[in-house]
Amino acid sequence: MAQTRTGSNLIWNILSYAVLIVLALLSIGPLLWMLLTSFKVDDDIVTRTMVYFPTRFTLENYIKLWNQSGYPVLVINSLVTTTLTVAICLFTGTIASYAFSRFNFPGRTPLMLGYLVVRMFPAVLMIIPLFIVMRNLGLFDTSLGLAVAYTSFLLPLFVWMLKGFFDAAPKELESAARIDGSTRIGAMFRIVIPIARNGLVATCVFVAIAAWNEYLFALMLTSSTGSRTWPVGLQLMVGEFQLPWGMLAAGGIISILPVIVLFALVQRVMVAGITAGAVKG
Amino acid sequence: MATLSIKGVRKSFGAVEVLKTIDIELEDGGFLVLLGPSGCGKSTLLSIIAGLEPSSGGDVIIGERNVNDVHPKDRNIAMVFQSYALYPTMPVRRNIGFGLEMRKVPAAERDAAVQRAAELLQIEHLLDRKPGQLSGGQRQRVAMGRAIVRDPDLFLFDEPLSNLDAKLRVEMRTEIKRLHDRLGTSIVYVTHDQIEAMTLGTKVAVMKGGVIQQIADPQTIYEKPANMFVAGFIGSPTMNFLSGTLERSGGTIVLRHGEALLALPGLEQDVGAHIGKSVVAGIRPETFHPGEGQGTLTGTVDVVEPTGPDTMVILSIGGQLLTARLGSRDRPKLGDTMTLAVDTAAINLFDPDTGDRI
Amino acid sequence: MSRGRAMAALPPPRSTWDAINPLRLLGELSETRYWMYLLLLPSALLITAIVLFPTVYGFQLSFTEMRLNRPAGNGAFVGLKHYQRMLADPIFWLSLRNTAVWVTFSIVIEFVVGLVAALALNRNLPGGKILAVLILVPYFLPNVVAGNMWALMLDSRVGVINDILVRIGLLHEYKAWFADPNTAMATAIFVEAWHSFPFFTLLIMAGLKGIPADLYKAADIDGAGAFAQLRLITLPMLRTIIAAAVILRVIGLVNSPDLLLILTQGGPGRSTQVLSLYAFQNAYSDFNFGYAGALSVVMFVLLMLFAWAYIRLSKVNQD
Amino acid sequence: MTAKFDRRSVLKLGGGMLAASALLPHQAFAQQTAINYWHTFTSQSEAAGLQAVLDLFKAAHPDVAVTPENIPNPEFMAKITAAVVGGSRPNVTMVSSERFEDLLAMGALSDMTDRIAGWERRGDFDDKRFASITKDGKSYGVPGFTFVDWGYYRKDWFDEAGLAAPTTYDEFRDAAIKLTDASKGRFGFGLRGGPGGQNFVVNVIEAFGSPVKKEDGTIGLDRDIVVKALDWYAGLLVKDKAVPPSAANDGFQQVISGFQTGQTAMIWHHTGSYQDIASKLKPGVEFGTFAMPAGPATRVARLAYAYNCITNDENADAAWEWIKFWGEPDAAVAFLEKTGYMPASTVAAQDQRIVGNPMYKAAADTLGFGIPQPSFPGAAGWAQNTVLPALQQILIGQATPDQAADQIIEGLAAAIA
Repeated sequence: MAQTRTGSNLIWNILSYAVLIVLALLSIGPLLWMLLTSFKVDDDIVTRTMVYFPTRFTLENYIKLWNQSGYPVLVINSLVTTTLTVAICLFTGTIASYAFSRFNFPGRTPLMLGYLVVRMFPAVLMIIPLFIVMRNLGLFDTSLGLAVAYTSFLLPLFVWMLKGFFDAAPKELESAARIDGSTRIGAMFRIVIPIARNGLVATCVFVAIAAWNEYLFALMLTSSTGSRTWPVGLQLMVGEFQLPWGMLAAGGIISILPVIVLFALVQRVMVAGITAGAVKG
Repeated sequence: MATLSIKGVRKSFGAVEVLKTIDIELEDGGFLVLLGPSGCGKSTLLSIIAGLEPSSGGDVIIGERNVNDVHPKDRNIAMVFQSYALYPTMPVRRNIGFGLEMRKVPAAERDAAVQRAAELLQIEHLLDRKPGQLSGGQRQRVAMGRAIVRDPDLFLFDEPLSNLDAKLRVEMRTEIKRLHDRLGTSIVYVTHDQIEAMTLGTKVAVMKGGVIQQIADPQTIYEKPANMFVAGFIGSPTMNFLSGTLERSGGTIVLRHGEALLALPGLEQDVGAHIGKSVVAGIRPETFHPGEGQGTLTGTVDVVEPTGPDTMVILSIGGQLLTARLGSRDRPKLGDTMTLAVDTAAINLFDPDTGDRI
Repeated sequence: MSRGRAMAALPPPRSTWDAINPLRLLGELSETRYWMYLLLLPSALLITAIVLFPTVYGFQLSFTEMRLNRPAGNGAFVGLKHYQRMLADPIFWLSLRNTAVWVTFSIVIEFVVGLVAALALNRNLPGGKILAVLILVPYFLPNVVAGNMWALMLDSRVGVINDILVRIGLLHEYKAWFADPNTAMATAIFVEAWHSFPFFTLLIMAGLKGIPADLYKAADIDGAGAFAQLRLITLPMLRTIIAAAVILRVIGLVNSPDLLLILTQGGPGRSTQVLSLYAFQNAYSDFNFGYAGALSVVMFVLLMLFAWAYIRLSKVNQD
Repeated sequence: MTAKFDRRSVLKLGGGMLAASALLPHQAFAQQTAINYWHTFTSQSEAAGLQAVLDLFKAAHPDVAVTPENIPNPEFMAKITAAVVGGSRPNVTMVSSERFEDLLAMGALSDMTDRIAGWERRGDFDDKRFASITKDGKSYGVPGFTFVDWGYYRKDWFDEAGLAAPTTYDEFRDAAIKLTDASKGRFGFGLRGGPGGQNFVVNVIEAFGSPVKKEDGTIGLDRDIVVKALDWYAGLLVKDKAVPPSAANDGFQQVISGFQTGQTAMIWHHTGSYQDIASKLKPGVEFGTFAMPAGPATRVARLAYAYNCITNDENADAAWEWIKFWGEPDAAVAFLEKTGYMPASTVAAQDQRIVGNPMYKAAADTLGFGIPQPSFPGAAGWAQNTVLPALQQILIGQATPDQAADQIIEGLAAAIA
């Protein structure tokens, strides 16, 4: 019995490795190709016989990108928008999620479902009314306005994800803190939120990545370079009358760099957070 | 230190009434145990005393102060939870001192108090660890340290020992008793473990279905249970219930159970009104003795369970099974007919319709 | 609950500063029984302000004549006209069918691959952490980048995928994946699945950590094989998390035209035309906002029905 | 629900729900008048051209500050629609002729007739240049530059095969068939069946004899002619096999790279791609340019103008200064030097650098006989969402030319209904 267990375990381990390696290659392969492409001159990209490795290694694509696209401004705009989005979600979403997790009150379930339903109306048609709302609030073409618009579909995600992490923190801790001299709000900030911090980080990363990558709203709700974000700037390079494959690849690589750096930084916390939360429904 | 009075406290969740008019008085320095099966409302009552949940009616008075509208933080109570509820992000020192920190006690004073509490509980060496690095017993001590450091009017314990293994549980039980003796603070202690109730409490309230069945000192609870529920809940093995009819035979009162007759001399209860009616006799297993006496019961040996110091013998008498706790040397064979004497003075009689003690 | 504390019953402030100290007041407020509603207020207000008007506006549009390039008849209430037109519109039905194909296959592939990856990663093999990061990377790419990257790699002239497939003998010559109706949708689904399967991996990994190991031990003793364990333990235990992931992804797939806009724009010959794309085209190149509104409402209703039916059938609400 | 749903009531509704504060994002400086300019320039050469014009303008008009904002071409209509509905219009917008009718209908454009009539450089422009920005006698913009349709061909291959650049559809088809050599992976014509290919379909239909918009202003198509035109055009792939099989998804990038890499012998585009082609192939040796060949009924080569239009009543005078400036020969030539886009001004188009370059001869010729695209509200949407899918369906074998013609005609009827 013991031997067959070990035997079948070995087979499963080998299978797992096979699956993981194939998937990892599939996931990373296109990125490597993009990286290679970004170092190629145009003649190595648009060619009749495939050139795998650049015949002439060049940084020209990156330099052109830097000069032409206004990359620094766009990235700063993206950072501001992403930060604002996360900040709004953190402030309004954390306490809402806490309320859903901690209290059983009339209307709780319908309200939670309501938060989900607001994600369902197609973005295509929300854009023009949102445009009007933003303009009337004086938020059109501002990073704050864009962040507020992102909140409309990222806040529900934030609340739902975070609730799982709050659920995982025992309710007795707040009781203890309240008896020890905290108010409810004190117990929330001193005790529960610190415990759920890994989950909070994980959730924020999700929201940050979504905000960083968003395209449609960013395109429609900004017009000047003063608040335009990086994905819009990137798409702009795909003009109708040019062939910027090399620059596009360079742009793609640059656009995921911050995301990968962020992910690498918080990866441990994030995985720990996700696993600790175990996201109970 | 303070007295605690609970006057007419009720609690309902929607249509469900979980506490029905609870009245309790606890003297200063007393140790009240709320005992009952799960779902009896004992933890809810504790939460109401703590102020963690609002009551639906009635008053909670700690000392001279009606605390109905006082927040938990201002009631000057301390509580130990079943899961210990240690703050996982703080080291032990800060965990213990947290209540003082919240009350803005100066740091030096706070440290001294934490040190004293730690010494008392022998956990000085753990002060800089995080709760995650502690064993169950150590966590329990930290939780108690957090409670005593505050020098509150009232301690609340919510099943504090139920997560410990058997040996530690006994050890900590003794520890709690010692603490109570030394500090003299009033305690309300929730448990479903009758041994904890009996060993710790100066006063035990047995609860069921949101109602206090009996509130008395442990001895009274054990010897004179107010009803069959209390009688059956307290004691291990549980009390035997032998149903039968009360008859007067000569000068003595006897209980007839089918063919079997049990004479009941020296009965404390006044049973005059129940002659000729059916009653239930509550007989504790340890009141049986081998051999002859004033009242005896004879039956067939059904099961024999040696436990070490004792031997549990289950007798079948007229189809009803009774457990007797006999000495370790008394080992009858299965199927033997056995006659046991009963200490009839210790027998309680209950009304089978209401379950109350006659 | 009749005895919740009112502000009037608060203990008197100890000093003048205490009376106005916002932190103290907030603390007192947190002890009232309306606290949870106060906690929900900011997010509810925000969502209402940002979402309510657009949604109401969208519904209203769907019953209104609103063609921006025909200002004459605009604003008139036309009842169910747009919905009636939809019934007779072959492109709508085609888009609906394509949407069903697009969503179903994408979800199934993403779920299966995501589940397999999560199960494999959950074995905690040496090196698994690095593999996990590599596998999760596609999810972090913007649609704009992912779409253009695959467009380059799948290009029928300069695409590396074609070159590799020809070199290993799977293809005879370079193939124009998006020019053949038989492969256009399949290829688009492949790109979509590549981009989004890590979403499932991530959530399922989280869920797997929550399943007690004892369950598997018990199943081992009972003689249940790997697939029986998957069917009888893993999937049922993950029911809630899978439901959440599936619903969120379906919303994304139905509502967002991004990727198809970059890869195919619905072509060739409408073989990848989906509802979101159709609504987008109706609104922003035909300027028929009324009809686009009606299409959006239909998508919204379909999503609601789907979510409702899914929750019912998977019984997640019974937990 | 009786609310009128025009633009104003939409605004009122929005304003009613929320406190209205309609401020433009860009406020004027103390001395300068600030205007913003929406355009769809993207490539480096276009950006450089725009910058050159901006620099000249800045020197000439220090009192006006122009903020250019580039809008991705595919999303341009969505953005301008949102801006108009939302009431946040740019001061000046670059409007291509195919978009004129839609923008006019939605009320995006201001009447510029009087300003144009009083303009000292009005005489530099041929009347025809204003035709596709004029409706009911009112003009709404000034042409900034011209997209001239033409073709590129592999001169080396043509010479080898003893062929000359085609001047008619028949010659064109013959050359395409002759130069196709499947064994070399070589095709005669890089047909644009993907995004942006719709306009060439309309061109072929008109060249076969069925104008979309007749001279009397009526809109409609002759089914038989449409069928014939589609049969011929799509037949280049499905019958003659002279087109790469990827045609149905070939947009600009694919078509150009196909020509650059020697996959195709001819392509159709406009002068804007000249620099891209010349960067890979040798002008006059490896490739040449040709004017769009004549169809059986007529010769259709498009002259599409990029107009600059006033789209906001605020600061309209400053906007007019900026728009006029594009008509200055200095500006037009500076722009041409960077981009290769033909000037709209007749005076500027006589420049020696254009007339003297043989590669531009085809374009210069086309300026003479070229015609604007058919323009009516809904034209762009119909071409993109009906004509193109119909063509694709023939290319991929899902429809016959007859079925496709029916789709196109029905779609047209629905678009103008």
